[in-house]
Amino acid sequence: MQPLIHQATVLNHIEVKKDIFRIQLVAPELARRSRPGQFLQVRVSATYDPLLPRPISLHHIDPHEGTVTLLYHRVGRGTALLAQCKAGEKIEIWGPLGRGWSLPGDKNVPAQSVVPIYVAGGIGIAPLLPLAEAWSSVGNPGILLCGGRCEEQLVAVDDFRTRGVFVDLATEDGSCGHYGRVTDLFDTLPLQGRQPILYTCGPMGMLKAIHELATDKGWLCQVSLEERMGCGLGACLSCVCKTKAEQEGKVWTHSKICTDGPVFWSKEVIWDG
Amino acid sequence: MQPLIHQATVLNHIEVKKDIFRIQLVAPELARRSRPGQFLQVRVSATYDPLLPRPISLHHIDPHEGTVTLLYHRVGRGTALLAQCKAGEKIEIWGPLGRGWSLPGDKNVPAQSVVPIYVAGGIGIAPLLPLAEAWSSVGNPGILLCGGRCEEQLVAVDDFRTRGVFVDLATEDGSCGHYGRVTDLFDTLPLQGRQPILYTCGPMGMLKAIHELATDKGWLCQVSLEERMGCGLGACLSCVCKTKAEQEGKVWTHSKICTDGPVFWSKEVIWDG
Amino acid sequence: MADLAVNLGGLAMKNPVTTASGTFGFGVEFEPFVDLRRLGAIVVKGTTLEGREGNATPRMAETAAGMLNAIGLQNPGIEAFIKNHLPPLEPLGTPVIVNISGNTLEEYGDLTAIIDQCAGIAAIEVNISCPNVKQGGIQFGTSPCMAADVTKMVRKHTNKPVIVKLSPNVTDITEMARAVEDAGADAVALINTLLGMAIDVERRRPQLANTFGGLSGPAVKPVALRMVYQVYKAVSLPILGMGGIMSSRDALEFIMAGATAVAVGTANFTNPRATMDIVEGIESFCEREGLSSIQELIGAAHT
Amino acid sequence: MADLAVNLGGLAMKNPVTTASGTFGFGVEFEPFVDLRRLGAIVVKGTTLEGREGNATPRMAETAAGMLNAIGLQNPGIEAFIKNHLPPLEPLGTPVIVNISGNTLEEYGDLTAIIDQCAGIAAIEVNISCPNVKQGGIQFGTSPCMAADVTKMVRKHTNKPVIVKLSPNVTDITEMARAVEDAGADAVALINTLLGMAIDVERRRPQLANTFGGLSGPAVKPVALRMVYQVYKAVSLPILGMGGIMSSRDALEFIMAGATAVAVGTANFTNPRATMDIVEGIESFCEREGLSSIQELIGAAHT
Ligand SMILES: Cc1cc2nc3c(=O)[nH]c(=O)nc-3n(C[C@H](O)[C@H](O)[C@H](O)COP(=O)(O)OP(=O)(O)OC[C@H]3O[C@@H](n4cnc5c(N)ncnc54)[C@H](O)[C@@H]3O)c2cc1C
Ligand SMILES: Cc1cc2nc3c(=O)[nH]c(=O)nc-3n(C[C@H](O)[C@H](O)[C@H](O)COP(=O)(O)OP(=O)(O)OC[C@H]3O[C@@H](n4cnc5c(N)ncnc54)[C@H](O)[C@@H]3O)c2cc1C
Ligand SMILES: Cc1cc2nc3c(=O)[nH]c(=O)nc-3n(C[C@H](O)[C@H](O)[C@H](O)COP(=O)(O)O)c2cc1C
Ligand SMILES: Cc1cc2nc3c(=O)[nH]c(=O)nc-3n(C[C@H](O)[C@H](O)[C@H](O)COP(=O)(O)O)c2cc1C
Ligand code: FES
Ligand code: FES
Repeated sequence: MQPLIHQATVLNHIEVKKDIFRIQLVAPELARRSRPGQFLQVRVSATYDPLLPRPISLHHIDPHEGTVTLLYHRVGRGTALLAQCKAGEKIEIWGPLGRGWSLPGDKNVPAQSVVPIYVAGGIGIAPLLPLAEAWSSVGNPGILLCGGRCEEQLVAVDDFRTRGVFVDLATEDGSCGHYGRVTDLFDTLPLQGRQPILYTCGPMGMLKAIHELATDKGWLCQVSLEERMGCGLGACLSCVCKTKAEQEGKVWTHSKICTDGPVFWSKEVIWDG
Repeated sequence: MQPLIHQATVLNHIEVKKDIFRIQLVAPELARRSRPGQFLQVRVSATYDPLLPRPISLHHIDPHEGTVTLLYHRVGRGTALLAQCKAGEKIEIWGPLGRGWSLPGDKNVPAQSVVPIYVAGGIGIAPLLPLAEAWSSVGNPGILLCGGRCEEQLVAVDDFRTRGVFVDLATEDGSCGHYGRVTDLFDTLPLQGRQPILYTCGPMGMLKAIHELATDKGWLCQVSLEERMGCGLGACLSCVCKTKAEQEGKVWTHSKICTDGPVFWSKEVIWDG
Repeated sequence: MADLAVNLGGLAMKNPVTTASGTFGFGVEFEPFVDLRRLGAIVVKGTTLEGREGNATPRMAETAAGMLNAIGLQNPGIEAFIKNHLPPLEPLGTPVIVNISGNTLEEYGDLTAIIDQCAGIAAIEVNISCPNVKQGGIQFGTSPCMAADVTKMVRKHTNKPVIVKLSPNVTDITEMARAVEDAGADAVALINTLLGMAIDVERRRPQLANTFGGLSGPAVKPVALRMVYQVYKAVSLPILGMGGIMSSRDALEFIMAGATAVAVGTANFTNPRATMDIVEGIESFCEREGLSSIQELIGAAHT
Repeated sequence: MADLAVNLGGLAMKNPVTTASGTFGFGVEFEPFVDLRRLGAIVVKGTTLEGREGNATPRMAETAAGMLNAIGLQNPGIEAFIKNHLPPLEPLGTPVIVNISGNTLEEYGDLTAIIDQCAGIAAIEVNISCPNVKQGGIQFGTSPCMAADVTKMVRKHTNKPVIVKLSPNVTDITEMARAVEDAGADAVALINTLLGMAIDVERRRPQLANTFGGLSGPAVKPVALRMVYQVYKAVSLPILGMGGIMSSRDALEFIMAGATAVAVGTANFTNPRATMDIVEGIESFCEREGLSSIQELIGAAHT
């Protein structure tokens, strides 16, 4: 559905772990229009510095309550300003933007005969929660494989558990779950004979590893990509990634992450270059 | 005394009249160092837009409590941002800056045989209050002549009254006090035979009129001038005004309002040029 | 209500507000936010003879009150533009201005010849100032002779209004404006982006894959405004002013400096409704000031 | 601790941080906030042969992340500077760099001759780029020939380090840098301000009495950094980089782009302690990165 500009009221805003914030916004029209995997542009400043909005994924969409929730990592100036917003204040956002995940029942995605596996790296878990909610609502909650540098980086995991998702964790320092990388967790997957469909969001290196694993095994795999964005609307061409060209005589083309993505089938993406 | 950078805590901050705010800041070292007629540079933004600090006069100085108070008019972006500061927050200020008013007992200013007359135009009243407090403390509270476009522009008048100052008002629309200009009020001054000393702050046109009146009558007169400021420290030369040159062979020179002023003897200033 | 109509070198615009090339896609991207019918004109993304994929990423970096871009003229090529992107704009009735770039003089000529045949295109904006491509682009924009040659080449192939877009990365913008005026341009557009860069201190590398990029946004407004003011004094061509216009007040500053029309660029990213807000703001300013026509404001800041 | 000492064309500095001319007065203005001994050098307000009163007010206007100034070289003249303003600086041991401007080639020569005799002045920064004066100033800074002539004239009159300060208002900054290198400069300083303007929409008049002014502050940093990067590639002279340096990270960007030393300008107005914060920030960056000397960072962003 078409994006709109919303003046959203902050309902609550908490630091769930060090530098990781969850903000819930009242934005009924937005909540009605959004689907898992889409994102917003968030204005973090009323002045010209910082200038540009920040793209943040939808982490929870509640059309009945008329709210949406974001989960974000405070990494720089923009997110630091956002973190100062208090309940009751208004912030300007526009969305929903981009194309979301393929949901149960969508083309190529049978609701029951597959097992959805969400693979999250760090804050990449944010857009995976509404996806898990969609699968959970068709009685097939799936599996979350979640990795991070340390325990401090693992967030929102319980929100998956309460939706019936089977959760397996890995940390690079062993402070929580498996001592190692999230990719290691595939060795012990409780697949019960069903075909997995992978959904992944996180650092580029991880996405590539998951894509290669999926290719090896012949599994479907969707990735949510990130790139610096000017507009979020497909107009400025800041945010491209290389994808396989459909046009004859062309090997690759630049797709816009903001409107052609952020979710792509991993096999559409050109990973080395 | 030398200026310092202070991280001041906002003690309270209220809109006393439409678009006019009074902010009290905890800044003990500043309160100890400041004198009437000096000003501060106030950082109104933590980002680069707006970039520059805003010069604001000291409106009340309380060395015992360790606070200073400012009175300001919300006129543009900087003062609008300042107006959003809440009690408990910190703001960065530096000062005290500039040379203040000549106080009772200073050179050429006998404490008793003169009558201090404060002439305020609009928000120009701000730096006059601490001056009136100084005169009041030597038992010679003096007279306030206060003018504005309308009643809404007259503020802080009661603070003068409680210090024993005789107050006379004028508004251009007649909504309060004399119907006309502040200069008209001189016709009915209760001088009781003493020599007036004029202190004035407000729009340029008013300052000039007061200066001419003082020259006519042979009264001493100090004016507090304004100009756009870069540094407030005498370094950038943004803030000059034309004054009579002391150097031989020169008619005028550019003085720095921030460090040579903001207070000048009106006869030092070149008013037409 | 004041009459906002202006004429930009033969192009009639119902109001002075258009979009800066490369910041408004092909127009439809902004349809959710903007009534495209209310724009004075739409300037679309820079097109070239053949389609291009542009530069590698990162292509964008934020700076203080500005942004750097190094898109590198990614576009589907003029034929694909006319076939796929122009048709949705035609029913609107808003004039479409196509921004063109070539690697060679001949390419400018060929592009113009194609556009000249296309009734749906109202005017041509000739980009001789793109800082982000290896060939052509900026060289044409920093030499008065080459700028004149490009202008003549385009002029030769069309009677549609020709707006030549100047680069600010020059010692004397008036010299460039004079050169293209003499060469037959109908209007000048300025400014394109200022060449800039940013460095990632942690990686000790330029932030953009392309090293340099074009600076736009409020940061450049004082430079853009100065150039519009200078060019207004120097030539009699109408000016399409741009560079950091974020609000109607900014737009009015450009008009008072001498711009007949203004283009809104980076502002579209910080407020997708920016163009509409600016049209409305200009309307209410004219009303408040009791103007009968926006013409009274063009160049008003000159003594 | 890493060694922060640098040599700027013969001028030994204990660290790379100095002040931008015109933003730090004569140094003492900042004594309440800054330990002047900890600066790599102090560059004072631009001086001329005779004292000047500068332009009319308003001389300053704030812009997005920047400011315009049109001071017009108000200063007491070189003799008064040496007599009244230099003595307080001498006991500090921090090298003093005097920034000079002339209306004519001869004035540059005369100024240099006076300074050459003055032991308390460590180096000369030659301003050929002031946008705010009617005569001289910017003309010298936009023609490679004239820039070379000024440089030769100054060189002829002194053996002190000669730093030539370039204007960014040119098509090709490397051409200017090469010209002054060939003419005998020991270092180049860049950038001076970008020529800009602002308009007061209510009054429909330029904001500055002088119409145009020089843009400085964070807004110009991307342009300044790009020019430093280009000049580093083009000449072998050491570079004094400046333009929008507000923090130690900004300073490090300039050093990585190729600056041997950096000057802090507008930042002094937004934070009177800026120079100290920047010295400390560079120190801790070097420590964190385990560098033995700041030299390792100069030009590090070049491949
Ligand atoms: C489609 C999409 C969805 C996203 N969803 C989330 C989310 O749900 N939660 C979350 O924490 N983060 C998310 N991100 C990343 C988030 O946009 C960046 O962390 C944020 O922009 C950083 O801004 P900053 O000012 O704090 O950092 P700075 O480093 O100061 O930003 C400087 C500039 O770089 C850009 N930038 C920096 N990091 C990134 C990045 N990783 N991706 C894109 N641009 C970047 C900024 O937008 C800005 O223009 C998402 C990014 C994209 C593209
Ligand atoms: C020594 C001194 C003392 C002052 N004391 C007070 C006071 O006690 N209370 C009060 O309300 N105001 C005072 N002012 C005026 C106050 O500084 C301006 O109203 C304020 O800077 C406006 O900022 P703005 O961003 O809201 O307005 P904008 O118009 O958005 O400001 C734009 C720019 O113009 C400058 N500017 C605008 N108006 C003035 C002005 N009148 N004088 C100097 N610079 C200006 C700003 O500093 C800024 O750089 C004082 C000014 C000076 C020079
Ligand atoms: C992302 C981006 C892409 C641009 N692409 C083009 C282009 O294709 N052709 C062109 O002439 N100018 C292009 N420009 C320059 C703008 O049209 C405009 O001249 C410049 O951005 C200044 O205006 P602004 O500050 O309002 O953005 C581009 C600018 C941006 C920010
Ligand atoms: C108020 C002011 C006065 C200046 N005066 C001079 C001067 O006298 N001589 C000179 O060479 N540069 C002068 N400059 C330019 C600065 O030295 C510096 O080159 C420029 O401001 C860019 O640096 P910044 O962005 O850090 O301020 C002045 C700049 C400002 C803001
Ligand atoms: S962010 Fe502008 S096209 Fe994607
Ligand atoms: S404000 Fe800088 S000298 Fe007065």
